[in-house]
Amino acid sequence: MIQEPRVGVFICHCGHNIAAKVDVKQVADYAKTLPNVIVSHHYVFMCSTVGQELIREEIKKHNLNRVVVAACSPSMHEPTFRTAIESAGLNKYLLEMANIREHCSWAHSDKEAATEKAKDLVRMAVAKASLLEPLEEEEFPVSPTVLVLGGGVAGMRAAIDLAEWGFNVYLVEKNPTLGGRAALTGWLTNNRRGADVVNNLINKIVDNKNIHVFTNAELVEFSGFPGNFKAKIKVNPRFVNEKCILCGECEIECPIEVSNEYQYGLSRRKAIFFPFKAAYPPIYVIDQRVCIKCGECVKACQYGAINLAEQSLTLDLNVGAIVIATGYDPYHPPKGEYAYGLHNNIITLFQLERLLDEDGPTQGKLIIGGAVPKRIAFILCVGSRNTTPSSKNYCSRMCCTSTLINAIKIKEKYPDIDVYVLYQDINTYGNDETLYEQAGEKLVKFIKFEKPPTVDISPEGIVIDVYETTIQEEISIPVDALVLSVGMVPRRDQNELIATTRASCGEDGFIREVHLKLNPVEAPTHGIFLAGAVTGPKNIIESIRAGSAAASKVATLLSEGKVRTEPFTANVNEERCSGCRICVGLCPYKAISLREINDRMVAYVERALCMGCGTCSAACPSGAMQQYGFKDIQIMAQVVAATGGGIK
Amino acid sequence: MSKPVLVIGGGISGIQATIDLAKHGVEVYLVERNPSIGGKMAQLDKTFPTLDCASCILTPKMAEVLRYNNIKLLTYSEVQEVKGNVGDFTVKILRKPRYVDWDKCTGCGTCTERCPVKVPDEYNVKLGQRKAIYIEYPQAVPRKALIDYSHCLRLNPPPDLKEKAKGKPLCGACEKVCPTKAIDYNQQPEIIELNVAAIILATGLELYDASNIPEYGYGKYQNVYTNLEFERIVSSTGPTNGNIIRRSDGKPPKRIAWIQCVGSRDVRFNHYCSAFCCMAATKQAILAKELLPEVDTTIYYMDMRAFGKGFYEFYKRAMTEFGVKYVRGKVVKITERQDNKNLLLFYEDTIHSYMKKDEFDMVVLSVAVRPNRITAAPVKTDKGGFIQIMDPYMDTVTSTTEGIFVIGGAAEARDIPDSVTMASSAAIKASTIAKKCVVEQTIITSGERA
Amino acid sequence: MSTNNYEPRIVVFACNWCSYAAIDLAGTSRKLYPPNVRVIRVMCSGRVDPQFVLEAFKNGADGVIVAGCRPPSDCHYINGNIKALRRFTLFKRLLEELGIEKERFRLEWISAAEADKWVRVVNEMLEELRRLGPLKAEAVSV
Amino acid sequence: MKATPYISFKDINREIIELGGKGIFKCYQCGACTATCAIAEGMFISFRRVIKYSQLGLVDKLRRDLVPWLCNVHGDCIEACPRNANPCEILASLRRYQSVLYDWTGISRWWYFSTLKKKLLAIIILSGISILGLLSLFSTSIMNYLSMNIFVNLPNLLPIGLLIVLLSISLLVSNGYRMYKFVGGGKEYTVRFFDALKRVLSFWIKSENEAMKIPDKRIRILEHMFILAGIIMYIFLVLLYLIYPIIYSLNPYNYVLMIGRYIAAIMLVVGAGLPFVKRVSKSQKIHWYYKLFRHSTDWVGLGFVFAIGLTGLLMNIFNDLHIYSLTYVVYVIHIGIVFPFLILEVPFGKHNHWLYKTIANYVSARRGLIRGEILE
Repeated sequence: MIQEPRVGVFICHCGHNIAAKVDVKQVADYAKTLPNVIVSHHYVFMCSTVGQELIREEIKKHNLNRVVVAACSPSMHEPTFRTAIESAGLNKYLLEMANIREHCSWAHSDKEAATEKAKDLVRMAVAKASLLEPLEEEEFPVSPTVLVLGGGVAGMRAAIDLAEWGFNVYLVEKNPTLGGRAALTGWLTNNRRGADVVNNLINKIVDNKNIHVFTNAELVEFSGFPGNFKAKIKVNPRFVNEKCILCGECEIECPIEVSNEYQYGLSRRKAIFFPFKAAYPPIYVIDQRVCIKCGECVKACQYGAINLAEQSLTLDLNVGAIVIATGYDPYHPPKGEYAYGLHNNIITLFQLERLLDEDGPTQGKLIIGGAVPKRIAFILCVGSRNTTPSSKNYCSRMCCTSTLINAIKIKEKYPDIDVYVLYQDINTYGNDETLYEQAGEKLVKFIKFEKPPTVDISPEGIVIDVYETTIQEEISIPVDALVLSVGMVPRRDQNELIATTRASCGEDGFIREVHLKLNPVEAPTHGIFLAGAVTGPKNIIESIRAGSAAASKVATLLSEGKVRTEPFTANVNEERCSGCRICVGLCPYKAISLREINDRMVAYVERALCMGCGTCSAACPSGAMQQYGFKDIQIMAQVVAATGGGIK
Repeated sequence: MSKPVLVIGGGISGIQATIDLAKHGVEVYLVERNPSIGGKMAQLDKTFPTLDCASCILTPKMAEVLRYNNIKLLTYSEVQEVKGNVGDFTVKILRKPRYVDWDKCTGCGTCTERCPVKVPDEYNVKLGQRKAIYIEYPQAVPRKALIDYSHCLRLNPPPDLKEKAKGKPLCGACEKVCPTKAIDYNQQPEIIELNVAAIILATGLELYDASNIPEYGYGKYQNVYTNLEFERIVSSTGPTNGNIIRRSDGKPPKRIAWIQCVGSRDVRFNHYCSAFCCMAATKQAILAKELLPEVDTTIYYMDMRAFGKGFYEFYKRAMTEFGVKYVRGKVVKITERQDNKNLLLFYEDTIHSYMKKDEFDMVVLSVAVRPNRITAAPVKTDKGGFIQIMDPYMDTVTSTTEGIFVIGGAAEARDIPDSVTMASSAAIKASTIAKKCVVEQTIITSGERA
Repeated sequence: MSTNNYEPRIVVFACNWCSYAAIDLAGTSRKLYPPNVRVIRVMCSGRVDPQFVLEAFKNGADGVIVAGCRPPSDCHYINGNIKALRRFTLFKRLLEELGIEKERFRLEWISAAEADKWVRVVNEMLEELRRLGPLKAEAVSV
Repeated sequence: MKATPYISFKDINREIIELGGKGIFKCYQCGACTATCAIAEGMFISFRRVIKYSQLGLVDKLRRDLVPWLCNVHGDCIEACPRNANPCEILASLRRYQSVLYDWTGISRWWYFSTLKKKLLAIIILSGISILGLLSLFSTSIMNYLSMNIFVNLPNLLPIGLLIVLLSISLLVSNGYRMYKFVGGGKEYTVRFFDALKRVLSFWIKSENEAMKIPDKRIRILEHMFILAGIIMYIFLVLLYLIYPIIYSLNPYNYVLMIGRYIAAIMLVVGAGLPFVKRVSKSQKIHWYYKLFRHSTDWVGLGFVFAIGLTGLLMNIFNDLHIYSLTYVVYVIHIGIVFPFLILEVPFGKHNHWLYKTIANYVSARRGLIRGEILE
């Protein structure tokens, strides 16, 4: 049975984060008066080596068998304190944390009430701690394969690093080709092109046999636990096989023409098409949504590469971890915002990049509305820094840099074009500041605004009225072409992704990572890793870097070959179970089944499948089903302590 | 076990790379020049934009470094020489003498109380004092004492005391009082030689010397601080344990100004932008407002660069919730008023287009950052001293020499999230090489090139 | 008629993945709210047994909040929150029969990013509880 | 309010850059130049803003702005600029551009944009014409003065001289009036006339005294002072020459006039000569200021003053040595230089800043742009 509880209470100052609003000494003294509490201390930083050393010594000195730490949120340092008490020989689940920082000192201004609340929280923690039992983690073998979702630069880099490390990688990309948004990016710093970067990465992927690429494929189902995830991939039909030699005959015959999303709508493409020069796999693809299956392409193809009857197939993969690198969407200004959509000389930065790119619709010539503009203006922060009603309230980080790169490229190719950049703050951070200097030398004109400019279409062209804050004057600039430097927004289809992978999104709509600063590439749920612009706006270099960082984190999870799971699974008390089957239907993971013990049908929990949600134990009429770590008596003790009814 | 990997520099990026490598099952040597790992982040009080306390998120990582037995910590040591190529680097490391036997020392600190010599404390950017025998800071890892040779009366007695003592050893207070008899005055420097598969340079950043810009009067005027000094002042473990007081009269200031781009974005000093000082200044302004609610804080900037995740909301919160004032204009000159040692800032308020002079009790300079000199490693550096990356669009961390990776501030001025991401990125590449070396050894006999 | 020094006590059952993270976020972004709440962490809102709520009322709690992830697809365990929704819709009717005003119990969906919603829920509930005054003894003497 | 019409031709930028403002695009509007400038410390003006006008090519605002004329070329802004955009030189180019804008005849435009060779050619032609005209009209009277072995300023040269002076001044004043109109003279006046005058004078005396304390600024101010004093004395002497006969009768003052003439000439020679030599020399230790103003109009401006001074000096020497034939030769050359100086340089060239600077200071003083605190 549970040995006689000897509880040690440790209160943290957290510098003056807690000490400023909670009288830690008073709480420590109060803790001594609580039942089962043998000793209580308070120290500046409990999470530091000194703090942890203090806990270890106290456990040995008073042979404590329960520890309560009143400090920050368990999501911050529960693992730290667990390993601390484990190294003192105590089972690491005999720990209860009282959150007196985020839930108390940071949230309340009145010091006296906050101290009172801290005492209650410590009392609740001690009440539960006294009833805690030692638990053992479950170890499971791990499959050394990784699913990378998204074939952009981040996903590709993650796949390459994982494969070179020794894992088997499934690279799943929704579009018919790898490369993502970076392939459509034109010029980058030191004269590199997005397509070249993508090409280098694709070459590395092609000659690495550990990477299995599935394009035109999407994740439909995802379940299991870290190290043993089950992923169901649906590979949509491409209708064209390897025999295709990219001759393009079929494309000529195809009657259907739609706007080409690989040129952001600047040119049109056929139903059967090849995305762009550096696309991989180098095979044509038929766009299922618009193809009317007229069969013209089949007739035109001498190599018999096209088969319109191809069906989609689904794959069931058993993977150890998943790297989500699904990237972002460019912000699409609503019609009328800065007169977008009312004049075809008003384009977005992404479209401009396509125009300046050799593989673009105009082979790199800056032809907007049929002619090379004499005057072109960029408006920054479109869709970011809530400049317009439908904008997001964050800075999209990369639009300044890419705007200046393209402005410099325009001035290099067409020196006598007048280029204006309307900005709030030029965010060319780090070494990109040289871009700001080069833009100056290339005679690019900068106009600072605070109130967003207004764009109106007049007979003689586009006129931008803006109040230039540094000269305190309202000026109007007639231009021939206007580029809206749009920012990055979360993908439209992100909700399906969240539904399947259980990730969650933060205030800015991008997927939330565990900690913004210290683990930017891990999702709160173990085994799920985030790379690239899926967690927030990034430029190509940062996305690539996040890709390899995610690979590294996957390696830390899977390198040992086995993984330990949290022991908060459900467990049945056979004597009390009446076999009423209520729990069996409830379990979303189908971890509960009935088995016969001395001729009575009794519930049985398969620990490998149980994720520890506790729904079954709440519904069990007889209380036979209990969740380790959150047993009814433990929670009841907390409830009683919370209302002050129980221990006074 | 595979061939080890060497990480040079124990700041947050070095620590993160070391932990990742350890989790990959690779043996890691972490070399750090100071007595303790933690780097610049250990000197910070809070970090933007989440206002977590820096040591709350750093100390657990430092503690984690001690928990892995495949991490070998070599602090207070410097890399003398690096030779060889990828998969087979031979490295000479000089372990500077600490004059304390670190196996016996428990870090109890009684020796520091007895030591008579007071010396300016580098951890508190010379604002506070420490003894000749000292522990770098309370949460240091490893938490061990060491003697500062140049100031210790026993090891290096000043000439006048020397002849007075006529050959008799002086002082020795720490030896008398040390409970575990850990003091060892004749400890010698030792050279350690390692053969490693890959090297990760995480040598980090240091502040540019603000006295190179005489107009700001840093060093001359008492109430002009660098942002690191102010960080120490506002930190609860700092020299003034958390209350903001002026150096000239010890009273809390009523008006504090932050000046951005001191030595950055300036062709006369450093062309590049130091990336994080806009947000660091905003954070410090919020900290000042939290400690002194009625203080008036103003930040003089040219472009407020709030580009990262959560940064712009943080900047907006500082403006609306905490009432931090932002003025667009570059402060070019500071003069000190003789009577109350207040400071007059000369700037043009570019939103109203005329020159203004404002008086402040305290001025904090957001000084540019420079990379720490790394002489031993055979890598090319650009004129600013930053280590060059071979191809930023390919794998963003390999330096010009294959097998040597560079992360964090050593390659470009950058903030903590980017440094940590770079650290993990270098870790996977280094452990791939290290793993290959193992394979290489076992099948070398069959002559097949891995 | 709210008695002057009466401070209502609210017991909150918060699911670890969403609501508890939202309460943490309220702390980190310094969104201040009255300190009358005591939060108990459970792995999923599905784990909250109506028994616990009754136990809270019996022991003098003036209000109880069960907070979980936002349906339909936020729940970390696929549909734990839907089970809670089913249980507590029924439970609300039971409360009325027991004579406990239905404003004293709230089932709220708070995702990890909605710190403002958490603060709003706490303030609203406190207002109502101050209006209702302390819990009448006979209702809970069952 | 409807935005002001905006005509931005890229050639405005090209023109300003050609006039020496190649730094206008390095500027990222930080305001360091205004912040360090002693003039800006005493007045509510911003040099940064006018550089932005030039960057954006806002001609109407450039025409309306009097800030470039308030710059006294102290040069502190050059060290303060974080982008090495050299604000001092930009403001010089804006002054040149503005004098082109003010000039209605178009000669200024030609004058500022032509090469040094073209200017020298024009000057030589003009001085050739004036010399030939002079000789053709007065060679006979010169001959008989020579025969009488006396040197007399040709009395009947007077009407032509007066005519030329009137022409030059009227051209200059007409452009000055246009500037006064552009700058919006007469409007937004808040300070009364005499107060404004008092403020301007005391402001300039105070700021120049401060500048005098700094050695390398002191030399430049002295050089400029020499030229100024030289020209004023020269004008004074010419006026005196008009009423010469009356003075002549008061014989005792004759030597005063002689000394005055020498001093004026020497002042011009030294004042213009020193900077001229420093500008020409390539050696390193020459102060950056002299490497700055190397626009063709600067060379011509200084050259004129130096030549007038030199010829004036020689004329006096020969006159006192009674070698009247040489005196007359130099006298003819002297007039040959003065006439193009009056016709070209004064109304259109660098020397129009006498009038424009005074207008700019007057208008800004009347508008109360001069701050109070600097004065006490």
